[in-house]
Amino acid sequence: MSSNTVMPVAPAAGSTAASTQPAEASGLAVAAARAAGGAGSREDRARRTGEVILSVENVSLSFGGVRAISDVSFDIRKGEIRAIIGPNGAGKTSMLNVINGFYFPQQGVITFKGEKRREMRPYFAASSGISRTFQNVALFKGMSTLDNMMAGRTLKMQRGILWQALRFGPAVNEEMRHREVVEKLIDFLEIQHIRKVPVGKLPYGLQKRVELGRALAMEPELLLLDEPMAGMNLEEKEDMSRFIITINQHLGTTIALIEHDMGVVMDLSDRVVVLEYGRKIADGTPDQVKADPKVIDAYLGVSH
Amino acid sequence: MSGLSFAIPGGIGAVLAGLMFVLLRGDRRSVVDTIVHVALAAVTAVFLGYLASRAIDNPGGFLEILVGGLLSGVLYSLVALGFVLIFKASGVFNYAQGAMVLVAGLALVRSLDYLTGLGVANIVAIPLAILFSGAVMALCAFVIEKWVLRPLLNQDGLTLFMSTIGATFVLEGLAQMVFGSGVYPLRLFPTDAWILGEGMFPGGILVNKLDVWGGLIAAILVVALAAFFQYTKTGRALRAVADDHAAAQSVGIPISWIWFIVWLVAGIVALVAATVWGTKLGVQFSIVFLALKALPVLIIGGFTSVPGAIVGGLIVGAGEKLAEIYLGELIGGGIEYWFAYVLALAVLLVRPQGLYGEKIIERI
Amino acid sequence: MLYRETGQFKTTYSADMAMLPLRQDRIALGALLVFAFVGIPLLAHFAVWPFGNEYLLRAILLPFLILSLAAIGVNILIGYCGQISLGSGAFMAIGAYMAYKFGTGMPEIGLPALPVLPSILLGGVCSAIVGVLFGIPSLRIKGLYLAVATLAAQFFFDWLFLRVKWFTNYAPSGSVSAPELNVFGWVVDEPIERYLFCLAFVVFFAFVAKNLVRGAIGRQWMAIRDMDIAAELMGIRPFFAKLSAFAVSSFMVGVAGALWAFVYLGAWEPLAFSIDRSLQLLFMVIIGGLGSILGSFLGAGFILMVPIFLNVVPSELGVPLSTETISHLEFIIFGSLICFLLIKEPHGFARLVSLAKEKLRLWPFPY
Amino acid sequence: MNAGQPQANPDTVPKLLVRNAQVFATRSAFREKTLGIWQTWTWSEVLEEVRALALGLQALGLGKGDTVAIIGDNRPHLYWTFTAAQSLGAIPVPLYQDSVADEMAYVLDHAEVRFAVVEDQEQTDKLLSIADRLPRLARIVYHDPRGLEDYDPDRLTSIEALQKTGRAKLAADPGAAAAWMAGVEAGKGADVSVMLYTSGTTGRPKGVMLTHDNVVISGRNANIFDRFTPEDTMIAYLPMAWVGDHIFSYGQAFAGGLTVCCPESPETAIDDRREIGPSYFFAPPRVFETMLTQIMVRMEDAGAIKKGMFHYFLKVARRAGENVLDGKPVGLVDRMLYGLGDLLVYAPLRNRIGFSNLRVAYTAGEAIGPELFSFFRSLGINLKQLYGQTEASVFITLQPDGEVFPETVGKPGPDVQIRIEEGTGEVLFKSPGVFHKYFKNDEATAATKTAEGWVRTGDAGFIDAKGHLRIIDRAKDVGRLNSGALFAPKYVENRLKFYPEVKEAVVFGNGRDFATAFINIDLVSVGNWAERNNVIYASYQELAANPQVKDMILKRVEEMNRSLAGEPLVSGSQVTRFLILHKELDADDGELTRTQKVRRGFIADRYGALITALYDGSRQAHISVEVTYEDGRKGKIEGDVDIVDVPTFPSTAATLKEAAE
Repeated sequence: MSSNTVMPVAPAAGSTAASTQPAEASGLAVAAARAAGGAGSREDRARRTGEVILSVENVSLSFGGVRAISDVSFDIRKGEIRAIIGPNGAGKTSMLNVINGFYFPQQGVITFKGEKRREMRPYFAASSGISRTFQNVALFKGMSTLDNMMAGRTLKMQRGILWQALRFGPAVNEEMRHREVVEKLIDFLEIQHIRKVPVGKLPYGLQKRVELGRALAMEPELLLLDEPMAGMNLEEKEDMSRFIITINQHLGTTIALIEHDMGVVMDLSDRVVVLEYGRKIADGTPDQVKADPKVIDAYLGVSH
Repeated sequence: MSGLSFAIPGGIGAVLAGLMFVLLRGDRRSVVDTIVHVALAAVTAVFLGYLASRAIDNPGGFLEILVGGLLSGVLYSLVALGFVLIFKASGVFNYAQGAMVLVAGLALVRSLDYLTGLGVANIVAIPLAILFSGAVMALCAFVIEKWVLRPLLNQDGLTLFMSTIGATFVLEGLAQMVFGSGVYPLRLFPTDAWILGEGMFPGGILVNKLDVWGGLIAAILVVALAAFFQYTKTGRALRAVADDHAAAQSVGIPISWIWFIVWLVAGIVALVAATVWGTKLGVQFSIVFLALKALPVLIIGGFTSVPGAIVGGLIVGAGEKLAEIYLGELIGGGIEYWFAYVLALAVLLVRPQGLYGEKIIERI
Repeated sequence: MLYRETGQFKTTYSADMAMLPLRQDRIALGALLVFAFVGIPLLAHFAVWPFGNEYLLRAILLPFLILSLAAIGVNILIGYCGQISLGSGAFMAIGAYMAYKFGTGMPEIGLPALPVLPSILLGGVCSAIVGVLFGIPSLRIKGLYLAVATLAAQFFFDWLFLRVKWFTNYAPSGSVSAPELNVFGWVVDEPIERYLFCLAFVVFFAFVAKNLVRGAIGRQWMAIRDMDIAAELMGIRPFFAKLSAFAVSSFMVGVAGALWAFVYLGAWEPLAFSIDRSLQLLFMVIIGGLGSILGSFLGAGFILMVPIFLNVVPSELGVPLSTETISHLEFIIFGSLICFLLIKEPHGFARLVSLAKEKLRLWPFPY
Repeated sequence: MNAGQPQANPDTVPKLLVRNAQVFATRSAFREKTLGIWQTWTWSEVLEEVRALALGLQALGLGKGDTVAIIGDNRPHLYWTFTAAQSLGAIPVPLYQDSVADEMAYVLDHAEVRFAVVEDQEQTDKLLSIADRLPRLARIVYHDPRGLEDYDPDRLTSIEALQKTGRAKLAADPGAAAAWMAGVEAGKGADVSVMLYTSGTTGRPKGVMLTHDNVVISGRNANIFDRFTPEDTMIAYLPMAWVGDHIFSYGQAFAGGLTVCCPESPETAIDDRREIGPSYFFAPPRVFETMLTQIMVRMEDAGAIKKGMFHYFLKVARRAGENVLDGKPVGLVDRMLYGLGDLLVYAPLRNRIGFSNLRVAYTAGEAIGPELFSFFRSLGINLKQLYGQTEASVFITLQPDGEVFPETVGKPGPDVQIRIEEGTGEVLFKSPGVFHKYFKNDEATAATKTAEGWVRTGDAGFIDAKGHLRIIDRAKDVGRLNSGALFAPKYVENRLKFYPEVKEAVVFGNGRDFATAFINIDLVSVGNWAERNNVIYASYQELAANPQVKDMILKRVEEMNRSLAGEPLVSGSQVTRFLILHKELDADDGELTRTQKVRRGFIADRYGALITALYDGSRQAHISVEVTYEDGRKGKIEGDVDIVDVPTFPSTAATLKEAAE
């Protein structure tokens, strides 16, 4: 071709490449995030993770005659990512349910932010700063993504029912203020395009993401994630890992997560507690846990 | 009002007992719950104490009311039984049970009238009419299963419940359109009464023969149902379905057949109830409100329990009769109109699963 | 096809979260309101068919408006908050009788007769208070069990207003008559006046309801409805959410009951608010659409129109039906419709409307 | 120019901004969809933002003559960076945001960039990865801070922080605003305003330097040409490094006070377009083609009645639509039918694709198929073509309203002169938009710009009887037949491809006696025909060999020849013989590029036997080529292809041509 360039060649090249960009971009970002969250900065984070934010002491839980958790103790430190792993039926989800007050243990004490408690309504757990996602997505199916996340702001909203009835003055201002917060989360989670779609119509991976958004909308101090990557494909898992790392590092949110994907657990978490048949069999850094013969016998050796 | 003198100390004692009970149990209870429990315990204690005092005043009258109440409670149980069967097997809360009683009753009484009008002897006419109304119930079961329940398979309980309200309306409209909407007397059982225990109490105790018949029939029905569930293949299949739909299906029990059978059995139960109730009240539209009376019976007894339906019926029957007579003179008559519901509400607050129900463990 | 959305962009959140974000919808609603408030009175005034006919105003539009308001109340409880109620009739009765008591005065406690407007609203308030009391069980029990609890309210209040003579000012027949409808000197009497009186109530409370359901409280209700356990774990207090739904719902139903008694019936007895009324309201919200304010209007309109239709059409066709047949046919049609809708369109007419709207927005594309 | 009265006739973009902030103070200038709503800035707010940013950049050390790289999707803040830099006498250099780091490295180095203003982490990462090769690059300024929290703050600053610095300075120093204003006033129209790198396919990219005069006058002229006012809105979605976007969304917007809307993300651009409903829109033909395909695909799933209605009214539109649009007489029945069609189909369709408020749409770049072009025009969309290039600040020729012909690219724009070079047929132009020069490349400048100020476009074309320019091909691709007549292969190929039956065509003839063609039939279109006419076929090869198909294509080629005969310059390029290839040209076999462009040389080698046959008079030729199947296996396709002779026609345009010169 001659040295001159016919103008429109440029946009053509521009827009074709643009469409392929996001995928690559997220790939790169995950790689970068992984690198940041992996071995490289683990020491940094160990420094930052300080006092114990939640401790579980000698907790036992049973339903009727069935023991779900037997005498388990462990703690979660501020700013860390704590993984709870174990084979199916090990009592992991029951543990989360105990932590956020949905079940309450027959024995044992849970201390959150220095306050001891044994029994409480889940609402109080939420208002003291614990939020969570669920193993089988528990979104409000009849509501849009936006409304689901706005529902997560409930604790932060003050205005009374009369203001809302007239949708006037402070109630509207409050609503708008919270909408903005939620919009930032929507932006962060890259779910702009489904903002107004009823969540029941969304594919599973996106539902998981909306659920994370709803939990984040509560601005929790402790975020419990129950199998955040179950049923996801590789790309979705990478996205989710990236979100979890960013939440942990830049929002400073302490995270406890249950996950079956060992790669993810070992990459993400600072410390891992291993349960089996409702008992704790190991607790430590990913490397320690990986090397623990009990864990290898009970868990890694069997199912992986 | 000497009864009050028993009621007050009894009530105070019950409140204290209730408090102890609440404080001692390690269960998770909110303040609201505690207040509610104590209040309920107090009200119950006062009511029972008052009844006791009245019973001592006039034991014969009390017994008469109690026996009458218990026996009419058996009739509630008959309707409640139909609910329990369907709920156990299909998880459907069948609001249409009352309408089914109406349909069965109308089919029975109208066919019987027709046959006797033709001059057919009762001995032939009655079995024929029963056969006919049984066939009508089978048709009902078939239609409901095919057009209402099957399309709604796997929907949640509330949807199914509302669909049975729809079915109720259709059945009521159709039945009255086809069989007429008057009051049709049915004479299958004696309606006079025995006077018992004249020696023991002044004036004796009046017991309706019909109520006794009702009790007998209920007993026979329960035994028959128990045998059916225990000893027939279909009955065992039904129990399997009740335990686990998916599992039952996976071992090759066709669910639509099972549902049809269940609704048919419930229809037969409705027919039995219709014979007794029809004799008592005459077959008429207001019979459908029986279904509404059966609801508190179920709440008290538990949705899934056959013994619960019987016991619940007895409690409701006795309770409302006693309340009507003894409370009615204090606060005005017509209490039996709502007493059962308030009783059910009280039970719900303390034991949501009912007396015989299984405790529900919530999961997420 | 009619929706031209291009160029309707939002520069603020309040515009984005407006009740009707689409200009075409706003125009349609505005036109409808103008027609209802101005057009119908004018048409009635100049006796333009069919509005010159009193029957239309008194026997169709008036009950339609009032039952729509009641249906909105029921819908808030059942459709938005997922708490099933079979006792709405009782709450209408509470609204009616308490409004009557306030309107005729309660000398026992030194309360003079209040004007009509506060009486009606206070009737609603009483209904709301009772609603909260009967809503307390909803904190422990769900679904069908709760339905039975609300039935207790229905039967208890049926009995109460029949037997406790205080509520009927010791009228020997048990039947009571509404006080004169005097609103700041305006005596609401003519059918068109009654119509406008009710219209104002209904429009106001419909807007209030719409505001509530799309605001923070509405999200709490729906969260409880969709997944109550998760809602509580997200910091939504079931106590507040459920009881506020009971309160708002019972208030609206109560106001509707007061209007029904004062404006529509004029004189009434407890039978006017029986379990049949409760079931009628339940059907309105199911057929109209659970979780839709529009659906409440559609359901009310439909349920009212069916009997009229059954009355009018066959006789116009030369096959007049007996009243009995009509009432039986009504039963059958309602019942089949309920089943049909639950199977085919569990979200009722409102969903059909929104589907149609969606089609029009996508036109000419099919999706 | 009128440096003394900048308000009256501003000659630089910053002066335009100052004027707009006064004249259009409260009118919207920029909108950006972020956080779910269209954040809007008025012209006076933009002035404030730009000033703050400029002072911040100044504090960073940006000064006159420095270059600032701008990399990212279309964002208001990045547009403002242009103005901010220009207000300081610095030169912005936008880069294609999807270029890989290596490509960027060359431009950043060549342009001697000191500061780079980028959109986000992605671009930052790219720059950091090549930072060691760019010793001059002092600092990276980013817009979106997400993911950048842990990056080295010594190398990175956010736009927000810069603006904060700027605002602090304004608050602290009362003279700062005046000083900045004085800098703006000092700017002259002849100053270089922007440097746009063009990515030639051969050699390194060249930096085209445009002056403020270029941008401002071109923008103003274009606004006059299409009567744009501050009421007009456009959506900025094409790369900022491309001259088109720079002139449309920047030059024209600032010159006329238009509103520029930036989509939320590339994925939501289509929805965002519908929300905004632009009145001015540009897209390359490919975008329109995709739109048409999507419309047709979606309508396929419609119910029978709706589909019937849709196609009926499309027919009506085809008959009457363009005439209605051009204000030409239309029969009463057709006019009424068109009105009905507008209610039922056209207007809703325009609404769905976001064109309801569209007043002017342009397409350019490649030849647009006449059917495609007419389709959109018949729906009432005022789609027009223009011809331009970076060196011209876009505009060379445009189609005026009412004079729109699919095969031409319009008349010279305001103040533009064009001339066709004798012999080569190359188009040369002179205009207010003629670029200053190529940055650090005087050799290329000299080769492009003649001593008299004419610029070579590199395209061959001619001016037709209506005074419209027609482009036939790249000048270097235009060959000659042995007779000496011009031979324009791409032009002929495009003409053939506009027939729906023809999917791909390759024309040969340079240095030969006559032109010949390979043709690929369109399997969809011809397949449909076959289905309707009960022609049974099992494969492309079978259908291609069908004699009826051959006749059909023959008719099309003949039709084209007849029409070519009426056009000057290209009448010699009539196709004398053609054959239908026995297989579809395929990118997997290397016959097409990945962007579906014909690789002529490769095809000539691969099918040498067929070319020989085309020129040696054979009736038939045998061919066998290796192919790659979708699953990666290799195989052979072979067959005999018939060669078809086509009548040609004597040129009727010779006299016209002379008349036109």
